[in-house]
Formats: sequence, C-alpha cells, structure tokens
Amino acid sequence: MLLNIDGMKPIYVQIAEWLEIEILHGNIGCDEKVYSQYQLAEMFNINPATAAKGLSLLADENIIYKKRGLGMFVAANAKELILLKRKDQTLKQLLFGVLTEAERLGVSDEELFEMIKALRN
Amino acid sequence: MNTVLFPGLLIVLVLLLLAALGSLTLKRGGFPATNFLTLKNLRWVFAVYTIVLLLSMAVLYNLPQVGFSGSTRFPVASVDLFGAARTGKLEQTPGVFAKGKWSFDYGAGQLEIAREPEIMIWAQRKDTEDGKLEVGFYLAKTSLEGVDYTDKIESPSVELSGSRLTVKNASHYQIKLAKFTPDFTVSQFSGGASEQIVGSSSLPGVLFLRFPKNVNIDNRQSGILFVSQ
Amino acid sequence: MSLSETSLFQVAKRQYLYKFKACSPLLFALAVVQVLTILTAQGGTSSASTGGSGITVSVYSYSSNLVIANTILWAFFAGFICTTQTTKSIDFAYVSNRLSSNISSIGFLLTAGIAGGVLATLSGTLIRVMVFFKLGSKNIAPENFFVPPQDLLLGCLAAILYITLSSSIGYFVGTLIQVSKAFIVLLPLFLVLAMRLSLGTLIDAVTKENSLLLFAIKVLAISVLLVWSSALLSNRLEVRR
Amino acid sequence: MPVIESNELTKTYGRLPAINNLSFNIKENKITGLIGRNGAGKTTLLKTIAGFLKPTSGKIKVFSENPFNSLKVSANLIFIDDNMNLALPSLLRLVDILESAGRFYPNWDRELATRLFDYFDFDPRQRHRSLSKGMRSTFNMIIGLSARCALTILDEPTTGMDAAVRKDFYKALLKDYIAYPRTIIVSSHLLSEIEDVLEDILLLKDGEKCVHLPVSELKELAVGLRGRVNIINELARGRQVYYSETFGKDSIYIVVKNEFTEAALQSARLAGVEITPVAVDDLSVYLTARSKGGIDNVFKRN
Repeated sequence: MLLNIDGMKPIYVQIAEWLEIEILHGNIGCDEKVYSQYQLAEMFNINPATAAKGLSLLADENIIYKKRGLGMFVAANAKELILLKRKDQTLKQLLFGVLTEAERLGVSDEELFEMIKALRN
Repeated sequence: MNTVLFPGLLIVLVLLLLAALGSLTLKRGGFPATNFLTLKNLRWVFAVYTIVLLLSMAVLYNLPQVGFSGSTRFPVASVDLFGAARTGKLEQTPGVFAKGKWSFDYGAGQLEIAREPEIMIWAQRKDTEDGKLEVGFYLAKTSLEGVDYTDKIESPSVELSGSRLTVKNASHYQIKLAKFTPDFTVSQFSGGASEQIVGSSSLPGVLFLRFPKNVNIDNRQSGILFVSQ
Repeated sequence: MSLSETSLFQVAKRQYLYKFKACSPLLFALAVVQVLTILTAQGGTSSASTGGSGITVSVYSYSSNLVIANTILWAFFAGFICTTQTTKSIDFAYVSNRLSSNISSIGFLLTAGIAGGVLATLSGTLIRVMVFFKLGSKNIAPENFFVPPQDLLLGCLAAILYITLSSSIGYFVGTLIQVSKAFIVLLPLFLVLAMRLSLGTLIDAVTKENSLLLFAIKVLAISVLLVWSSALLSNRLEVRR
Repeated sequence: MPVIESNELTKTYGRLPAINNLSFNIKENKITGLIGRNGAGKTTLLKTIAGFLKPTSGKIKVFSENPFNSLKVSANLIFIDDNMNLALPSLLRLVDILESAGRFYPNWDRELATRLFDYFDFDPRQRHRSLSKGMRSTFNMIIGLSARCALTILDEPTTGMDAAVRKDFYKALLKDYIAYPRTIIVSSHLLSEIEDVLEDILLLKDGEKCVHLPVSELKELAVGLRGRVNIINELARGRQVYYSETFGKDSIYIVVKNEFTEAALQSARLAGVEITPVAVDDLSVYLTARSKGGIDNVFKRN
C-alpha cells in the first residue's frame, strides 16, 4: 500500500483517512483492535511518531478509543462518526471546490445538477 | 668491499625501503592491498620467517661440534719464523713445526735449484757428507683477523731429477674463512673487551734445505738465502 | 536503548587485538627488513684478505649487528606510523578515546618490539647455519659459533630494550608532528642543537652502559617519559576523518 | 533526559565559524534529520557530537557527558560517513571488517549484518576500497545498523546509492528502529527522501539553527498562496514571507508562515486565492536560502 499519492496532504492525515476507509469497509469491525503505530509505521514506511499522530487524530474524534495496555479499538459508532464527518467536512470541501470552479466558468446550479445526474447513471 | 661503506649502504637501503613503505602506509586509506598483499599472506610471510629462525636455532645446536677450523685464541706470541730460519734453528724453536719433509739421496757436486720466483729458500750446508738432501717446509701458527688457517696451508712440491731440485708452489689456491663476533647487544654487557688478535707468523711458511758438505749450490742465485755458519 | 558500559581496559584490549590485523603491514615490514638484511649480510659484514706465494686468504666476519640495527630503525618507523592520522582514524572507526588508542598502540609496539628483538637476535642462528652449509665447519672459527643460550637470551633482552627505546622515540616524534607540522622543521634543528650540547653524553649513558639492569632502568625511564609525554600531548588532538 | 544537549556551541576552523552559537536538545529514541545546504556545518556538528572535534566555545553533552574523549559516549555511538573507507584498513576484506566491528560493539547484531550483507550481494572477500561509491555507502550502512548503538549517526548515508537501494535502506532503517528504538541522526540535503522516516528536523543555516521541529509541524508551518498580486500582498502583510515568485502579468506565488484562521483561508479562497500546503523539502530550501528570490534573482536584471 502506497501513501503520498496526494503529496500535499500530511502523512498522518493520510494514515487517518486510510484507517477510516478500512473501518467503513468493515475490514476492522466494531470493538476490534486497530493497527498499532508500529504496525502502521512498518506498513507505510513512516516514522512511528507520525503513525501515532494519525491514530490520535482518530482518537480525538472518538472514532477509536484506547484500552490501557491493550491498544486502540474501534468505537461502536465509528462508522456513523466517519460518515458524518466525511459528509460534513470532506464532501463539503470538495463541493466548495466544485462551486468555486463553477462560478469561475459561469456554470449555473441547474447545469451542475444535470452534470451530477449524468454522472450517476 | 669496504668494511665501513657496506653497512652504511645497507642502512641507507633499509631507510629507503622503510620510507617507501611509510609513504604507502601514510597515504589515506593505508597500506595498498593487492592480490598478494592480503592479511593472510602477510601473516604467512611473518609466520614462515619466524619458523625458519626457530628451525635454524634448532639446527645450530645440533650441528656437530667437531671439524672446525683452528682456534682464534691460540696463546702464542708472534713467532719469528724468519729469524729462526736465518739462524737455522727452526727445529728447535717452539711453535714451529714441519708441514712437509723430503729426503733425497745425492752424491756430490753441483746442485741446481729450479724454483718459482716467489719461493724463497733457506739453505744450510751440513757439517757432514751424508749424501742426503733434506728439505723441510716449516710453519708456525698462521692466522688472519684472528682466524687460524695453518691447517689450510699447502706444502710446495719438491722433486729431484738428476742434479736439479725443482720446487713448485702448490697450485694457486684460495682460503675462505668465517668468523663470528658477538652482537653488540651482547658484547655491551658481557664485559669482555673485544678480543685481541693474537700474533702469528707473517710468513705462510719457510722452505728449508739442508745439503751435504760436498754439494755446491750456486750462491749468486737470488731467492736462495744461506744460513750463516 | 539502555547504555552499555565499557571499561578503558576492555576497549584498549579490543583495539590492541584489532591492531594486529590493521597494522599487520608493520609486522610484514619487520620480516622484509630482516630478511633483506640477512640476505645482504650473508656475504659477511667485513672481510680481510692476504695474498702471497700462491694463496689468497679471506676472512669474513659475521654478526647480527646489522639486522639488529635495522630492526631498531624499523621500530622508530613503526612508532612514528602509529601516531599518524591514518592509524588514529583506524582506531576511531569504532569505540575509542585518545587514551585507549594510545594504550593499544603502545601495547602493539611493545609486542611487535619484543618479536622484532627476538627475531633479530635469532637471525644470528640463521646466519650461522647458512654459513655452515656454505663454507663447511673446517672453514669456520669455532669461537662464538655456538652461541651460548644465555648470550642469546641476553641479546634478546638488550635488543628488545633498544627497540623499545627507538619506537618510543618514533612515537614521540610522530606525536609532536601531529601536534604541529612545524616540528618537521624544528626537530632537526633541536637535534643539531642537542648534539652541540650534551646529547652525546646521554647517548653514551645508554650505549656504553655495561650493566644490563642499569641499562634497562635507563631505557625504560626514557621510554616511559617519552610515551607519557606523547599521551599527554595527543590527548587534546582532534581526529580528522 | 535528552541524549544530546548543545548549548551555545561554536566551532571555528581558523577564523571561519563552521557552527555558530548552536543550542538544541535531542531527546531519546527519535529519528532526527539534520538538514542543511553544503557547508551549513552538518558534518562539523556530527563530528563534534561524536567526540572527534573539540568545541571552540559553548558546551555539548552526549549522554550527559562531554563526548570528547568519553569512552561511554564512544561505546554507545556509531558515526558512519562517506570517509569510512579511510578509517577501515584497506587490507581487510569485508568479512574481516564486519567481524572486527562486531567485537567493538556489545549490541552488535551479527545475524542482521549477515542477512543485509547477503541481501545486497556483497562478496565477503572483496575489499572496501574496491567497492563502488554506492556499494560503499550500503556497506557502511550495514555496519551502522548492525552496531545498534544508542546513538546512531549517519552522515549523508545514501551517497551514491541508486534509487532502489535507497528505498531499501530507509525501510531497513525504519524496521530496525521499530524493533530496537534508538536515537538516530541522519544528515542529508535530500529531505524529500527521508522526510517520512523522520520524526524531527533540525535545519541548519550557516552553522546556526534555523528550525528544530517535528516534521509534521514543519509541514504545517507554512502555506503557499497563489493569486493576484494585490490580494496576495494584502494577505501577506505583517507576516513572515519565506519565498515569493511572480508569474505572468499579475500572478504571484508566496510561501508565508501559516497563522491564518480557517475562516481567513476560506475567504481567501473565495477571493480566488489558491491555497496549497508546502512540501517540507521545498520549505527547507526556502528557509535556508540566502535571498528570497532564489536563483531567479540572479537572472533578473532590471
């Protein structure tokens, strides 16, 4: 697995996003143990401190929780939290980009809807 | 070879060698390794050399201790072989011995002596007419640089044919002798002053001829010295 | 990671053993110098001849003096080499400080010096055996031919002491030059000056000492002084690499 | 307790200062990248840490000791650089070198050394001197990793290595670090390569400390703004600009210290400003540049 496809994004953010996708896809279920910072570091060839930062990012958002001496585990409502966050942040940001570009090109909202519909099919 | 120049040259040679080795070793990266100059080979050279020395020590102490050349420390004062010959008292002088003796029957009359130019002959007229020519080759202990080589001196050949006595040198020969001196590391502490080279004859031998009273030898011939009566 | 503890002795010991690999060219040079000297000295170090009435007599005189002298030269060179940046950086490739580097170098030089002294003295036996087989016993003066073992021992001891002295001088000179390159010029000047003054007396005090014990004391005192000063001087030197 | 404490450290060669008044601490078990341009004083600093050089003034402590002449420091430190070949007797074969290095370091991992040695296809009978530059660096790295010293210093470890070996090297470094955490300092001028492996960066400029930060913070230290000159100038007012470059008629790209609020950035975006993160290696170039315009200024003749 290679990271850094989007070189501009900090690696720990990329790690967090990768873990979110793993959780969303159900590769790591609820209350299951998440990869440790060292496993992540080995997997992605990054410094363990960076991996730890990615994990703490998720912990801050309560997507994962810490069990003393055992490691990090996926929260029961992890999927919902991720979906919520993604809708709220990621999707919004992408939309913002789309809207800015649309404005620059003078594309109306109706036209945009049409484009979305066309893509859906 | 000059005795001072030679060690000097050798030391200079070794200095040059060390300097060459040094410049190689001092170069960054150290001693150049080639196919031969490997750690293993260098150690082998050193080990073989050490073993050869140890072996030679073992060999040295197992060499037979006999058959060596004469001693360097014979306690004779310088023998005046010439003086003894001149007075005809060779036989009586201590330290002088005959290396070769010849005796020929010779009646009377003129005796002709044929000799090689470098041979000097002492001649003495006997008091009797015993009809015998007696020739002797006399030596005293002879040494060079303290090494006794008396044993290696060969007698000339003496022959009588008719009225002619022929004296010939032994064919030209060379004597090579070796002596060993203690290393300075030993002599510095062994206290002994370096050995004095003891005196010896300056001549490698004297040929002495005794002839009957009734025999005549041409006394004008050079190289033949007559013992005064 | 927890820190590992080492003692000066341990490090110096490892370095000392390592030196026998890293500095083996010096031991090789010792063997080469001695073999060359033996081969060239094998014809006799001095000779005298006399001729007349058909005979030529030559006497060749043998000893290991030249081998020992050249080994002393080698020792100076070895001491010098041990102080160069090349050798020092070999020490500092791994665990080392200046003291351990000095101790291991001195240990190496002492060991190599002992080997050199013993070999130089033993070279006398090789020369004797070679002459024996070349000339035969009847042409060899028996005196000093069979070296008494105690003389061999005495010779070894004295040679080792001379070699030790020489290598400590080399070590000291090398260290001075490492401290400042100016000594390359200054040292010969000092030497000339010292010759004018009383260096001769000092040399005589060593080379003309007849008691082995006093000789050993003098040589060791001078060597310790030189090596100790070298260690003090080099303790502040930086390692270039 | 920091592994390295440097306090107003200065090292001069003659009159030229190689390190100037440098103060920093390096904590235990971190991989720190020592980054700087050629002549920034990286090697001098590392050699002072290793105890080869003596500080002209100021203090340096490694494992709470002055490293100069400290056996404790030397026993727990390995310094690997490009000149390693000068310190390895050329008489020794590669196996001999590994064998002898192993004797000096108590934590030496013989198995790791052999495995790496075989992986990189070294011939045991080869001499260090006959290796190519890249192979030499690879071999030195084997020593540096296998010694497993509490402080491992790698000065430009990848010189001459090809891309594949470099990748392997960083992987090996990281794996061994994860298995046996220790303090590692890697100096390089190629930050993009080692960035991922690093935890901290110490950036040197002309012998002085430029920044000493975790990589992730350095990544967020600055932001790149591209847009109309007047808008950008307005945004940059009163802020530290690390770099600027003009394009076309009315376009400018600047790298500026990121002290913007999310709202401010949002409104900037609406005003048509393109906002991009700045790659760490670009930023380090800007930070250590002698003039803001870079090489372009040389060719700009008004």
